[in-house]
Amino acid sequence: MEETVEYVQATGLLSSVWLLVAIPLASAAVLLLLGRRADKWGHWLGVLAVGSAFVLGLSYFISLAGMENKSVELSLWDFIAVGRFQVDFGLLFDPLSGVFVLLITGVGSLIHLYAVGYMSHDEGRRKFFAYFNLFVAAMLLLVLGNNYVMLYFGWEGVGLASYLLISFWYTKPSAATAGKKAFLMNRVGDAGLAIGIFIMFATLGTTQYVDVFNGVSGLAAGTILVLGLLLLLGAAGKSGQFPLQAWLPDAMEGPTPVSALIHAATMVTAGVYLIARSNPIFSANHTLQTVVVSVGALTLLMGCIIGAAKDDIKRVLAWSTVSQIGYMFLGVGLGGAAYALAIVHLLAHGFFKANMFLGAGSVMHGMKDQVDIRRFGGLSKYMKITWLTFMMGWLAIIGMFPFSGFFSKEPIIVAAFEREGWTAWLFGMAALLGAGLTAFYMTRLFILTFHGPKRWTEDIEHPHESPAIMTIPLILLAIGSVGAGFLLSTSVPDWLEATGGLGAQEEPHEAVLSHGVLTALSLLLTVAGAGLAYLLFRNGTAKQEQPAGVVVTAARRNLYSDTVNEAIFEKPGIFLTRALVYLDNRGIDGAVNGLAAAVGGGSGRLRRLQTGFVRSYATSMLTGALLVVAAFLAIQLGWLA
Amino acid sequence: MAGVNNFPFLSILTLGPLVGAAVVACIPKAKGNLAKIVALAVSLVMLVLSVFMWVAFQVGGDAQRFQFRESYPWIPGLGVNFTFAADGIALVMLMLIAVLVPLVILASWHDAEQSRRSVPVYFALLLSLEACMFGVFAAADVFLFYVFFEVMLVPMYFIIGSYGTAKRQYAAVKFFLYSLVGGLFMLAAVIGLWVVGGKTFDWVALTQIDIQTGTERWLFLGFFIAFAIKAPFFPFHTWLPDAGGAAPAGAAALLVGVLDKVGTFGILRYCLPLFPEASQWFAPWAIALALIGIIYAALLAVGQNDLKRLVSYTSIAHFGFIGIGIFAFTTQAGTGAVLYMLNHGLATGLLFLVVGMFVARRGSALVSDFGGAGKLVPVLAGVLFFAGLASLALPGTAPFVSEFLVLIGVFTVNKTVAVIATLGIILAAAYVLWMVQRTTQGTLNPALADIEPMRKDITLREKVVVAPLIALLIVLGFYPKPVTDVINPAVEATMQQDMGKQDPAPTGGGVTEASR
Amino acid sequence: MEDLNLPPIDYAALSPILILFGVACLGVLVEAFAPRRARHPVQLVLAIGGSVAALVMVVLERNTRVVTIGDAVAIDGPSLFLQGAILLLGIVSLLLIGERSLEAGGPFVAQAALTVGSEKDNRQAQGAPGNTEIYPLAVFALSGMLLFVAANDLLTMFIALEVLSLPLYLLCALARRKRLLSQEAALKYFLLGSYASAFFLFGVALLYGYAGGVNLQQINEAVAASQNSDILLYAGLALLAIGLLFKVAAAPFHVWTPDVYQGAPTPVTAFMAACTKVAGFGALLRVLYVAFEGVQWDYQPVIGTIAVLTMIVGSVLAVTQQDIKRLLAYSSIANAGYLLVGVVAQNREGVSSTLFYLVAYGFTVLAAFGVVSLVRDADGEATHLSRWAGLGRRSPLLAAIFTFLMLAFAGIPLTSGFISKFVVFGAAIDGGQSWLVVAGVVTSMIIAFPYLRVIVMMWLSEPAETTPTVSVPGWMTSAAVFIGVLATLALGVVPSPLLDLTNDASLFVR
Amino acid sequence: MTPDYYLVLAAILFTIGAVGVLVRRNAIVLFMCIELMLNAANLTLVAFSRITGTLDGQIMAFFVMVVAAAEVVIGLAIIMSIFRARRSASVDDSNLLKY
Repeated sequence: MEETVEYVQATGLLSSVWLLVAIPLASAAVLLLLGRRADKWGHWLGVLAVGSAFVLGLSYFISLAGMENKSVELSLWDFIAVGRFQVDFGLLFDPLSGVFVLLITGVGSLIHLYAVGYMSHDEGRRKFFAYFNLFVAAMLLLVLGNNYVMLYFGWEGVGLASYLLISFWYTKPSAATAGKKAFLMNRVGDAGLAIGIFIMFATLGTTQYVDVFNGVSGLAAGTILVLGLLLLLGAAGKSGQFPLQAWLPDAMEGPTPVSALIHAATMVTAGVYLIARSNPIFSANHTLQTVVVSVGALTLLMGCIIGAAKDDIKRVLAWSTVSQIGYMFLGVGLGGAAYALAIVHLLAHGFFKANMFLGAGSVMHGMKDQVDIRRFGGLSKYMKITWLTFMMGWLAIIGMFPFSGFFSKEPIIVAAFEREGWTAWLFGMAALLGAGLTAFYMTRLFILTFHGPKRWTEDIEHPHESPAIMTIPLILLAIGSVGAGFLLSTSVPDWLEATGGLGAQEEPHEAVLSHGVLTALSLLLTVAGAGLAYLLFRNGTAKQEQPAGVVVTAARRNLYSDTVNEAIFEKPGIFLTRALVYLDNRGIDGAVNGLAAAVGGGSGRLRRLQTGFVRSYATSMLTGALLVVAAFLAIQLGWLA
Repeated sequence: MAGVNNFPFLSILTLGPLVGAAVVACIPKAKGNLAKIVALAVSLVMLVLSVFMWVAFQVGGDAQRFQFRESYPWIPGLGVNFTFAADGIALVMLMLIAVLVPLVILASWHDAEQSRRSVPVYFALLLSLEACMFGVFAAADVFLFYVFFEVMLVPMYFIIGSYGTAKRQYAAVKFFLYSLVGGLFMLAAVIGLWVVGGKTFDWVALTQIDIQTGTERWLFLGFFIAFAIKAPFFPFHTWLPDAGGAAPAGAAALLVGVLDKVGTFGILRYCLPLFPEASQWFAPWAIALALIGIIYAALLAVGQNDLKRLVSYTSIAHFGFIGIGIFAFTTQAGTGAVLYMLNHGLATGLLFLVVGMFVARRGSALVSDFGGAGKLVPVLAGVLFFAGLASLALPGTAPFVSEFLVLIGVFTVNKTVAVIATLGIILAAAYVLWMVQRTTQGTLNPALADIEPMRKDITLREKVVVAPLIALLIVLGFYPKPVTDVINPAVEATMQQDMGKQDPAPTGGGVTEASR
Repeated sequence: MEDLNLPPIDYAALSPILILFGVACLGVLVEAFAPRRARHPVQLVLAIGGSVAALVMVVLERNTRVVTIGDAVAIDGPSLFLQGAILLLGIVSLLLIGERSLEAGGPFVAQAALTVGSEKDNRQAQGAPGNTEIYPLAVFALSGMLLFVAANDLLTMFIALEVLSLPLYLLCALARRKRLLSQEAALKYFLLGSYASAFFLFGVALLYGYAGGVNLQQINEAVAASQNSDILLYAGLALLAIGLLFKVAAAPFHVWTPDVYQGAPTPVTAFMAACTKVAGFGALLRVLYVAFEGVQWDYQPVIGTIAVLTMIVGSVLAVTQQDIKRLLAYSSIANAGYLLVGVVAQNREGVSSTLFYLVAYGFTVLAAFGVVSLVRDADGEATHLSRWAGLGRRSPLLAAIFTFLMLAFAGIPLTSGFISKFVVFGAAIDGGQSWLVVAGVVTSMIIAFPYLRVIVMMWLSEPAETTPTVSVPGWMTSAAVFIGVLATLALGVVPSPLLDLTNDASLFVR
Repeated sequence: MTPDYYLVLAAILFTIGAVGVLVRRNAIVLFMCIELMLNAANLTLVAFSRITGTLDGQIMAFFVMVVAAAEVVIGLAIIMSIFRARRSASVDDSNLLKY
């Protein structure tokens, strides 16, 4: 960790890197401000904005490839400058942010294109594209910022966009509630991230990446641990990791392209980005890494278990997202070379999960927005392109050779086994088990949707394939699902080496099992899981929810995480709020009013002393006179004063 | 100094609206529209003047702390002068007033008609309120400050009392008495300070004197209680929801946006520099009150069913942030607090105005009377949502910068306080989103659709009202530097010269700017 | 036989007092000889003209600092200032007293001797021109006040006290309407006033025994050097103080105030609230500062306690009052408390601040009672507060004026009430009496509520069907109210001239 | 016989007068009690005058007598008119103004 991180100033083409953020933002602003006037062509502007951002991003990427120092900084203006606290409105284009830019704009463009078709019947399509563009801008700011405040800026920005898009159909109470839930749980994580930034400033006097990373070695171990845990909290909130995972499945209330782009491919991976970006901090503390790995392992298993019990096609995919991001956390938590592996998995996942979500969207499109997989079946005949592309995604996610999941997930499993001592067994076995479970529930999903007997509801007579504008993105993403894995796993780790701080590697421990054995094991488990699912579900399943055992019931209830949240936060919160309202009205306000009433009451009572009888007045005067005389005499005799 | 710097901006700003108020008050009742136009024109002139003043204000190395200083003798026997001067802190607040008042006048265009009272008087009251607000921030003489501080109550009292909603009598009296109680405590302290300080009210002279510790603490308390009631801090806050709930929306925006800032401004301008030792002694208590306010008021805001009361409670929570920012005694927190005062004025002002537009349409401020309103008035709902976002300090809106500065500044000196306060930002999201959901989202309340005005989305006049605020909030959210550059020297002078406090150095001993 | 050495008499310095005495006597003669119809204008012109002449003399003599007619009268800064104040306030009061356009015949009864409720009485209530003896009575009271504040020995002071009190007792009884109330007020005022005078006189006797004389300087010297029992001194001081505290309505000697203020004809109430208060405090200041300076540390706590008690009684009891005149009475009691704070300060600022307060308060209270006299219904003045509901809607100008006056009473800046409180509290802190300021501040908070209640009544309450009409005031009431309001505003905005004046006038001759 | 006895007597008279005001109802009697107090003061003045050997006190007593006479005139006038209206000289009957 002794090498220092250095950034160079952007020159030439790269000095226009701000356009990446500005173009989608401008497009969003135009769409929002013009209102209905832009209804006719607004969606095309949205697609164009993201598409041009992709082209730009690609050219930046290429020009970065030719550079010596691959960390290019561009300071736009002083954002906050107060005393020692100096924050740039600055961008950083380096290999790490580069691949994210490509993912976001690339997959983003395809999903935008898809959405043109998907949202064609929605009267709010223009607004949808405005929010979508806004999201892309915020996400790009998140990955392009050159300091933690910028990151936070984008971080909250994507939270906002996510909220807007989840509750896009805001007249549905469930959508509005889901959006609010997402925002709130994200805010919990955001608060952690914010406090982490405070710690950086309090201890290092800066929030710029370069200074933080170079200064982190000087910090006490305890400080680094706390700092890291707070960043992890932020990451967990955004990425739907334990214990802040509950919002992500609910987020499926939003339109499907949203689920694909935001809640599968990009935003939810921001946590992985944060940890990867902050790896000088995480690498500096071993306990911290163990915590990250634990969170990842726990979440990946949780996601699998719950995913296996769900019957809503989008929820299954959502929990699978939770689970897959668990893998990524596992990867970044392992540190060293596994950082790069996590990023590879992230990119691969971006492709195949977006592919599957869009496929799910296509299915829903043809099935009158039905989402229950118990009421699908036999669709392979009716929507061939969707079926085929979805199959590519399915094979990729379960890690079947030679699909991309195999190349991205298997190395993480291997890396987990490379930890020292018993933790290698613990995390390694968790990762392996996860691979098997993934195969099981994804196969269940695939079979129940596209094969087996038809279990459709009565109103559906002839499901249709989606229009070309939706299938073309599907096909392109499917190609990515097939091919990207191998390409990425060979190129990205080397590419990322150049990222400041990310290249630093510890010597990995010897794996407790040999590489070959592990590969074989994981493939075996995958096949076993898939096979089991095939056996169980090839003949379909019951159309209604059936009574089930403890495990399945728990999984259906999201392992009671919502129940726990409700019991610990929501109910006491509501009670506290009511109690405080009562306290404020009766207690504090009551005290003041009571004081006033006491004065009034005293006044009312004292008034009665003014009896109107002149003799009683004389009495009070004489009494007063006696008291005054007595007081004077007392003073004279030295009793007073 | 340059010629423009001698231009009597501050006295014109104070007198102008007063003259305007007199003129407007003389307009016969029947010619309500003329009154509105004259009032708007006067406030616009003040806005233009303020912009010139902003431009003329010198920033940079050798710029003076107080500029535009004017001084005329008033009551020589008591050592009272009409002394006006503005530092960066005051300048920002003056600018806020100048921006808000025309918008409030425009937003209140039809408010007065509904109350069957005289329309010209309403606008005359608004203008005289503007004059008092300018005066209170421009004063550099303790007596003068006190005079404006108290006189300000009168127009506001009548605005709430005569033009407010159902519980206006109770609210107006409560507002007046609370403020008066605080004012009288302050009066005692002002007199005490005057005697201790050798019969002068000059702010600069008074900062130089040495006061006995015990006396200093009592005097501090006198000032502080007044400001804590005004701001308001927990537990002196209960007047605000009543006043904010009963006042017409425009006036409520001024009340919460500007009037209450006198409290926090007073603490910064008077408590800290005049009683530095006592300020430090009392700081833990003040911070505790502010901190309780952040959490407590946020929770209460969640539990409110009246939109205007809800917004009032959010304000109390925000004042808690300003409070901890001030009493942290660091440059970041202090600058953040002042910036917060500005941003909160813009954001909550906007929120109140938008809520007012909803209330005017629905004829009720109860959250439960709305529901799904976004279907009927999508743009207005969007503006409400934006105002809510600004209120919860989302990055990209101005309050983010100030809240972040406050928290980061507080964190460097007191981690626990900052962490607890950070919980407040989660609660902020809760109350804003809960409000937005219950009013504009979900299924449409059938009763709502039957109300004719609810079907009319934002009008041109309303657009003109909200657009400048939205623009300012966004611009300052991305580029707050012009403002922080103005505030920063004044805050630094307060913290470092007057208080003798230095910002704590980074504890990590790591790399500093040198390596950049 | 020795030559009789007549003491030197500075007639010029005494001229204001003499002029008023003369005018009063002349008034009696006019009453006897002038035709009935001419009496009112003649008396009015005579009274006001005499007061103006006296005022002119005061102004001309402004630099006189002399003790004259055998040490009986001291014409010095405070006495000249107070005389001027009394005359100014007196002139305004006379304007209120002289108003006859509000109801037929004016506010005073035509034949006070007629039995209440008799047939003749009912007939005279319908509009017989009011009696004109009120003018000589008022002028006698005024001249007594002028002497009261200048008296340099206790006997003169006693005489002056009676000269100012006796006409007031009568004036209280002369209301045209609600005569029973008026007479009851007079009876109460008379009995309690005499009672207090007896205390005063006994105190004088004891002090005579202590000092061997009643001259204030003599007492002052005796305090420093006398061999006599201190019991005489303290008991004498106490009894003397009681007499004076009664006049200024300090608790617990305030009991008469609400009843008398309510029952007396409103112009007389105004006269008492403004002028008597000035006179009473003037005498109190002189006695305490000149004669008993040597024992100031002993009486400060006692008077201070009385001040606190007075403020509390006045403010707390004002909270639940339902009658505007009683409310103003309690307000006057509370203000007596604030004035005592200035008195107790026991320094030059104490004197000057008290002087300022007296003038400021006097004008405000005159204007306030002037307004009260305008709000009427068929039965005369409508003083019950509930009748004032919605007044702001019916007659906004009047309500605005009264609101302004209430704010002045509450001590809101830019009114004289604020500056008064400010200087008085400042003097007290300067004199080391911060506890009084704390009490003053707390009671100010309490008493703000009743003032505010009046404002709420006028502006924020809906007018009832029976809301009284507001009479169109004649020029005299208008002038009085206008002068009062103008002074209240002017002294709040540009108090400097008066502050300088009080400052210059704040030294007693010894 | 020392003049002190006169002082004591005066004090007793004053006390009787002061208490009398409280316990009697008839306005005239009440008023006479007040006169008694004034006369107690006169007695004190005269006594002190004798003790100190100056004439001031005695002269003062004359002044007081005159004042007392004037007071009687005023007082009786007021009491008379009230008596006419109410047919009662009891001060407790004049009780309209209160609270």
